[in-house]
Amino acid sequence: MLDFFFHWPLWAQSAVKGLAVIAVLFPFAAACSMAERKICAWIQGRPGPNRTIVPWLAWIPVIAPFLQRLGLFQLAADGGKFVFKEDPIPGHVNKLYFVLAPILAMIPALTTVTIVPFGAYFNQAGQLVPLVLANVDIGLLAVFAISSLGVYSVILAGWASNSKYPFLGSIRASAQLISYELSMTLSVLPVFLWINKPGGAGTLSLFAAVEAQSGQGLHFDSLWLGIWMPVSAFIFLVALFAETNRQPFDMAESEADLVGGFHTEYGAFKWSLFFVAEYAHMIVGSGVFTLMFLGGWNPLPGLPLAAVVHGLEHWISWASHPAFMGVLGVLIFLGKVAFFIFFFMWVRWTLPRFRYDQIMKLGWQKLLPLAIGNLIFYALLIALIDR
Amino acid sequence: MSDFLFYLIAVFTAGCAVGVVANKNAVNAAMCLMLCLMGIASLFVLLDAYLLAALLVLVYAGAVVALFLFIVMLLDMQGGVKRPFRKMTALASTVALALMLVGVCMLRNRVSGGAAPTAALAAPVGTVLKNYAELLFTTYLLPVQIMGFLLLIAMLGVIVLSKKFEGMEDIK
Amino acid sequence: MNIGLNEYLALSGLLFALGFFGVLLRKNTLIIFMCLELMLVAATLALVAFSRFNGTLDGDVFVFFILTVAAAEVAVGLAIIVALFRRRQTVQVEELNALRN
Amino acid sequence: MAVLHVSRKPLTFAERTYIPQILEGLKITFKRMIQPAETMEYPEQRPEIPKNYRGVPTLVKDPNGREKCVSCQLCEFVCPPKAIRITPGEIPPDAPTGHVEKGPQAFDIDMLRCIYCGLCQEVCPEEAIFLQNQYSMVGYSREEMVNHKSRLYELGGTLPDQHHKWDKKKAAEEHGNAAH
Repeated sequence: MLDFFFHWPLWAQSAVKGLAVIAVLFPFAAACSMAERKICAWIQGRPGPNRTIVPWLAWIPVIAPFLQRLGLFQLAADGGKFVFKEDPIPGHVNKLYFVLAPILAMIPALTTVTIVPFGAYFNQAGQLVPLVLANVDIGLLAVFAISSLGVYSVILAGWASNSKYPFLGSIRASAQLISYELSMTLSVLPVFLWINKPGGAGTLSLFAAVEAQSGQGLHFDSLWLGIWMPVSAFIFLVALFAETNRQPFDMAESEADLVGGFHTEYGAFKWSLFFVAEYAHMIVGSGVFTLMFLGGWNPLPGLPLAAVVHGLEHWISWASHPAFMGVLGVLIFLGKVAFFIFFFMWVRWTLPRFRYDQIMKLGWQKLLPLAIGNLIFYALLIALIDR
Repeated sequence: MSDFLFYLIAVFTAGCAVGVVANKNAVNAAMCLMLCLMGIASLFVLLDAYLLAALLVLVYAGAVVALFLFIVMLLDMQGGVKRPFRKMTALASTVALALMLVGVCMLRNRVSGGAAPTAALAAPVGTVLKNYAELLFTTYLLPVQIMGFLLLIAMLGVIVLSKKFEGMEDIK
Repeated sequence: MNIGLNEYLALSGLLFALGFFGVLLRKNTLIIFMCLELMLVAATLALVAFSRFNGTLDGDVFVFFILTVAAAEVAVGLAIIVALFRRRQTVQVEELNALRN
Repeated sequence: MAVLHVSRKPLTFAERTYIPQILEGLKITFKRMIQPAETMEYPEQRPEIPKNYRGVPTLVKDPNGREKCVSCQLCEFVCPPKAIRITPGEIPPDAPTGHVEKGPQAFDIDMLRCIYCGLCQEVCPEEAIFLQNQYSMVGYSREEMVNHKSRLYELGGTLPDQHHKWDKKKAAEEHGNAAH
């Protein structure tokens, strides 16, 4: 079906993939910003954006008012605003790094997507093949490595702004990023200990993590890792909030005490790049969490996608067609990711911000020992099970 | 393709290394170091050592250079008198550089003596993660343990160093 | 595929030489430290290349150790530099000459 | 005065993990989320204005269509932000209200200065100025935001009182107080 694509030269394939990432992730991030507005409005008892309409669309009788009430065009209005606003560069900033920082923010956000698988299908030989742009063996490590580069945009943006509050914000944010990376890495170790238990694959790929949760029926191998390792999932989730600079941990912004954090001096398109990068991080983070702890594209614990497809084959003959299965898997996966994005926003509009000392205390004195204890516990447990 | 990539990345990496050495501004130097490390990580990928490439980026680019940037920005040592290089220092370091470059040229033009034929590569062993694990936990178990101790000691050392001690006289 | 061990070794040597040059020439402690890191990384490149072209893993494993040592070294070294800066308000090597006379 | 030291209530372990509190908060916001919105869709739906609302100050006429203001300038005097500017003028003797000595030639209220305090309404001896229930004043320029006399009467309309003060006054003038 897609054979012609694989006959293209390598650079063309790469270019298409890169464009696809941008073409998918930017609208996703925009949709997230839309969802954020709507959800915060609902939580605060407001209807949210419901006025924007494109003039020539307003003539369509029923659909246009409906779309208008949904507020879908607010996306376009926001995006247009960011593009067409005046893009100021304040005096006394370090121009090179000031311009470079938002671009640097986009790089890890867009690159990590390539490593996250988002669906699977059976090929002709009956093997399960992941839908992923780059199926690398070191998957999760690569995600961590690339996303650890995100700290540069924060540091450089704060420093290049040549202003006190952005600098303080960037110092805080980057210290926070580095601190929570530790707990995050430690929290996923039990997962890969379990996947790579003797006889296991010997891999760090996220596809393998999903496969480890794809057992059928109610037994040990089919449990989702979020159920089997709740503490890991919890630590990972908290660290994810901290890494994406989301609400209870948004030291980067903390507008009450730091004006606007590291992007105080930014405006227009450059600011929107930071904004999109934050949402892209959120999407990728939710995706990784779903893959590792919530069974990826498997609809229910003990009911993997493959079983669903085989079951459907009794009624629908084309159920195991790669296209149908791929779309089904992607939809299930996206559904879970969407729930997590909703969860991120739900938490954001519920909780107040932690104080900085509380954040550091939580990261180093609570989460880190908890993660280490969790690792030791599961190492012993897995050793016991395997005997 | 691979050759072209190697030369491209090699030139990029060497250029960034020159940037580290020659830059006046320490922030620029740190950023050059970061780019240089990315270049080396991509060379690791060319050498099929994916795990090491990821680790290099994670440890070096993600943490070490970020720490450097942190310190550079915090200390903010733009001030201070800029003294010119002493003649002897400049001369000595240039001579050292020249000597080493001669060594590099000799390496480059060395007649490859059978041991490592350029065309026929050995099977890439660095791609399988299991191989690393087996080696680390059998042959190199003792070094791994020592590394653990080293890290612990370094951590304690840093904690002690960064604490302020009251009543200590300034060394003049 | 004309790139062999020699090319990688030459590049590694070049990077090492540049780092060494920087260590000798520069006076800013932080930049000297960065150049040291550059030399370490150049060494890892040589190790990985050896490992790859000889079909063994020992070089790769050594890179692990180098990375660990480098991380520890940077932590301690930067702590020392910060402590020095607190005490002397400078990071220039020629002003840090307390033991001269 | 004695200082009372109140010690902080010690937190339980569960409270120190933040988790029960966070879950409680999430529950509350979720409940709030599925309830209908409480806001008003403003331009279509309008809030109900209470009777004693202090909106835009306006000038009113009596049921016979005469202007009530006699340009005594008390409102101009009392206005705290000095938003009112009155130019007093004579009324020609042959006009229907000719027996009144004065009427305003110009009456400007600068709505950019007005603070809706209602003192002008309080002070007016003729009950000619009222703060009415209009609350949205918009304009593209500063000049537009100054309400002139005609606009003030347009906003104010007629006050349906049955005093007919000027008719009585005219009758008294013509027939003396005997009429009463």
